[in-house]
Amino acid sequence: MSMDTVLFWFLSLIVIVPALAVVLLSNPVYSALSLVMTMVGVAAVFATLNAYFLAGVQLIVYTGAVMVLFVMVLMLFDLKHDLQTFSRGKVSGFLKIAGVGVMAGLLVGAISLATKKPSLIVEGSPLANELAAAAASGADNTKILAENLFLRNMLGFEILGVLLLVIAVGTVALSRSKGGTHARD
Amino acid sequence: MQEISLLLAVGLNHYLILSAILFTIGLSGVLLRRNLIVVMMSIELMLNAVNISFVAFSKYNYNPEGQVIVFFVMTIAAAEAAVGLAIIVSIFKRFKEVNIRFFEHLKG
Amino acid sequence: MPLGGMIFITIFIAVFGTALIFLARAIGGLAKRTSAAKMEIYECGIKETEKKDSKISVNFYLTAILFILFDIEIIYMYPWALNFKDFLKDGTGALVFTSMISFMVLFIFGLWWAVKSKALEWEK
Amino acid sequence: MGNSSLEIIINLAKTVVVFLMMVQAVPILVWLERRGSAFIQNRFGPNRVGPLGLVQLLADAAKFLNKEDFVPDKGNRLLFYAAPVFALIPAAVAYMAMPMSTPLKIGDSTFLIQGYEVNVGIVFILGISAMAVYTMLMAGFGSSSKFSLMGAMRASAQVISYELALGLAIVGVIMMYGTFNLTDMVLAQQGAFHFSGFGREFSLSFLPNWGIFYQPLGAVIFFAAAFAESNRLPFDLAEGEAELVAGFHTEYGGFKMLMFFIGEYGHMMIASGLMTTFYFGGYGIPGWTIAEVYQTGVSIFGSETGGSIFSSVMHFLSYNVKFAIFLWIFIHVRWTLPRFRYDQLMDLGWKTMLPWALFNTILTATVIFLASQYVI
Repeated sequence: MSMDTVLFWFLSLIVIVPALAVVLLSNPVYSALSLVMTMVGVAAVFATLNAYFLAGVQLIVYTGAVMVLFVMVLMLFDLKHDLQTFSRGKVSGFLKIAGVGVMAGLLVGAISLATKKPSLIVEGSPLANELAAAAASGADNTKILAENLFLRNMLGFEILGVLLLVIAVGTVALSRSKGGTHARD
Repeated sequence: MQEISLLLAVGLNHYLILSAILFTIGLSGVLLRRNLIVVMMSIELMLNAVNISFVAFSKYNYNPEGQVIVFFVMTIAAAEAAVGLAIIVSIFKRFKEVNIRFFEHLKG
Repeated sequence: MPLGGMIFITIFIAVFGTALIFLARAIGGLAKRTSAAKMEIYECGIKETEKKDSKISVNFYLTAILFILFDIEIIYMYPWALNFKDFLKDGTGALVFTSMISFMVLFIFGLWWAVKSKALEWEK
Repeated sequence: MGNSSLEIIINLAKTVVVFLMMVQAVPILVWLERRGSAFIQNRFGPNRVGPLGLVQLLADAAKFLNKEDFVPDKGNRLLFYAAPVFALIPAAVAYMAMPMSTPLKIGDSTFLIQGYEVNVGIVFILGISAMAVYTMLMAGFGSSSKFSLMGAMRASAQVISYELALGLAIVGVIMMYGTFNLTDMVLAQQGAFHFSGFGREFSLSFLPNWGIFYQPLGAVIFFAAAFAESNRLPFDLAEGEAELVAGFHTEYGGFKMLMFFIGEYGHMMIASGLMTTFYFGGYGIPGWTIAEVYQTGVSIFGSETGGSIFSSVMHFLSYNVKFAIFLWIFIHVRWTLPRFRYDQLMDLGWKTMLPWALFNTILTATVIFLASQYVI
C-alpha cells in the first residue's frame, strides 16, 4: 500500500460519511457542520489530484465563505430539529426509489464508461505538456491555470465579473424589499 | 486478484466513482429532505461532486481546462448560494417557515 | 502537498484537546447541581427568558452575502497577480492588465453600490 | 513526506513539536501581556508566584484544571464541548506552514525548520485560518445564550469583513514576488534594496530588500486587518464587556476557556509570522546573506553539517526576534487604544480599508506594468 492509496481511501471516507450525515441528520446545524467537513475533504482530494490552488480556493470560498453564510442563516433562524425531516407519502416514496435507482445507474455508468478507457487525451493541446511535467514533479501548477484562465478564457472571466456585480445588486435589493402579496401580518 | 488491484491502484475510475457516490447523496438529499436550507446544501454537495470529476479528468488527461471550469463552477455555486439564501431569508421573514411542504401556498 | 502531515496533526490536536477536556473533567468533576438557577444560561442574574423570536439584525447575513461575492472577486486576482510578471515577459501583459482593470472597475462599482444603497449601514 | 521511514517519523514528530511550541508560547505571552499592561498602567501585575511572577501561569493552569465542568442545561452539549477543541486546530495547522529558518542538512537528510512546506502557502494559510469562524459560531450556538449568540454573530461578521481587506492587501505582495510559496518570498528578500524597471537599475546599499519598502500601504492595511482577524483590541467587539458580558465565551469557564485563549494567541502568532515573512524579510538577517552565514558556520565548526546547524540556529533567532517585536506591538496596542463602536468598526473595514487595499493593488499593478513597458 503506497501513501497515495492510503490517503485516497481515507479521504473518500472523510468525504462520504459527512455527506451522508448531511442528508440523514435531522438537525440542520449538524447538517451544515457535516457539510463543512465534506468540503474540507474535497479540498484534500483536490490536493491529491495536484490542483493545489483549487484546494486552497475550495477552503477559502466554500468553508470560509459559503458555509459560514449557511451556518449564520441557520443560527439566525434558530431552528431546532425539523418536525418532519423527510418527505412522506406515495409520491415521495416513489422519489426515494427513483433516487436509489439513479444512484445505482450512475455508479454502473461511471464504472462501465471508465473501464473502457476512451482516449480523451488531447494530443498536443496547449499547455498539456507543461501540465504533465508539473504533475510528474508534483510542483505547483497554478501558473498554467492562470495562463489558461486569463488568455484563453478571458471572456468567461469578464462575464463572471458582471454576474457577481449583478448578484451583489440583486441580493441587496432582495433583502431590503418590503411588502408583497403574501404578508401574513 | 481483481479486488486487490482495485484497492491498490488508485486511478481515474476511483475518483469518478467517488464523485458519482457524492452526486447521488446530494441528489437524494434534494429529493428527500423538506428543509429548504438542507436542500440548498445538497445542491452544493452535487456541485462539489462534479468538481471532483472535472479535476480528476484534468489530471489524468493533462488538460488544464478542467481546473478553469472548476474555478468557474465554484464562482457560480457561491453566487447561487448567496441568491438562494437571500430568497430563503426573505421567505422566512414573511412566513416563519422553511419547510417546502408549506410553500404550496405560493401556487398560482 | 504534505497531506499526511496535515491530517496527522489535525487528529493529534483533536485527541489532545479532547484529552485535556476529559482530564479537567476528571480532576474538577462535573458541576454540582446545588440549585436550578446555577445551570441556567447567564443573563445578568435575571431569570432567563425563552427567545422565541431572535432579534439578530438582518445586516449580519447581508454582510456575509456581500463578503462571499467580493471574496470571490479577490480570489480571481490571486492567479493573475502570481503570473503578472510572466505575462509582461510574454508580451501579453497589456491585454491581461486591461482585462483585470475592467474587472476591478466592476468590483469598485459593486462596492460603491453596496455603500450607496446603505446595505453596510449599522445603527449607531 | 520523506524517503525513509525514519524521516517520516521525524517529520511527523516535528509537527507535534511546533504545535507544542505554540501552546508553550501562550503562558509566556499571557505573562508578558499582564506584566506589560501593568507596566503601561503603572501597576505591579502578577509578581508573587515565582521570580517576577513567572510561575503565575502554571498556578493558573492548575487552578483551571480544578474548576468544575459546567454545561448550561439549555445548551447543545456536543457543540459546547467541540468548540474549544476546534479552537486549537485552525491556528496550529496554519502556523505549521510558516518557514522559521533555513533547512537543516544532516548527512543526506534535509529537515525543514517548519511543520511542513506547502507550495501554495499563502492560500493555504488564508483558507485554514478562515475556519476559525466556526469556533465562534459553534460556541455561540452551543451555549444557546443571547449574549453568546450575539457575540458570535458580531465576531464572525467582523472577521469575514476584515478578511476582504487582508486578502486584497496580499495581492500586491503576490504580484511583487510572483509566488505563493513563503520560503521563496523570504529568499526574494535577501540582500540590499534593489529593483530593476524603467530600463535601469535602482539600488540602495544601506536598506535591506524587504517588502515593507515596496508595499508600505499594503503592510499597514495587512497589519490592521490582522488585528481585527485575531479579535484583539481595538477590534475586540465580540467580547465588549460593557455590552455583551464576554461575547461568545460567556458560558465557558475553566480549561475550555483556556483553550479559546490558546486559539486567540495562535491567531496573533500567525499574523506576526505572516507580517515578518511578507514585509520584513522572514528569517533573513539584514546585511548578512544566507550563504555568508553558512560560510561563517563552516569556518567555525569546520564541517558542512556544522555550517548548516549554525545557519539554522542564527536564522531561527533572527525570525524569533522579528516575531517577538510584532507580538509586543499586539500587546502594546491592546493596552493603549480604546475600543471601536460596532458601526465604526464595520465602516472602517468596508469603506476605508477595502478601498485603500484596492487602490494599493491597482497602484502596484500599474507601477509594475509601466516599469516593464517604458524607459525613462
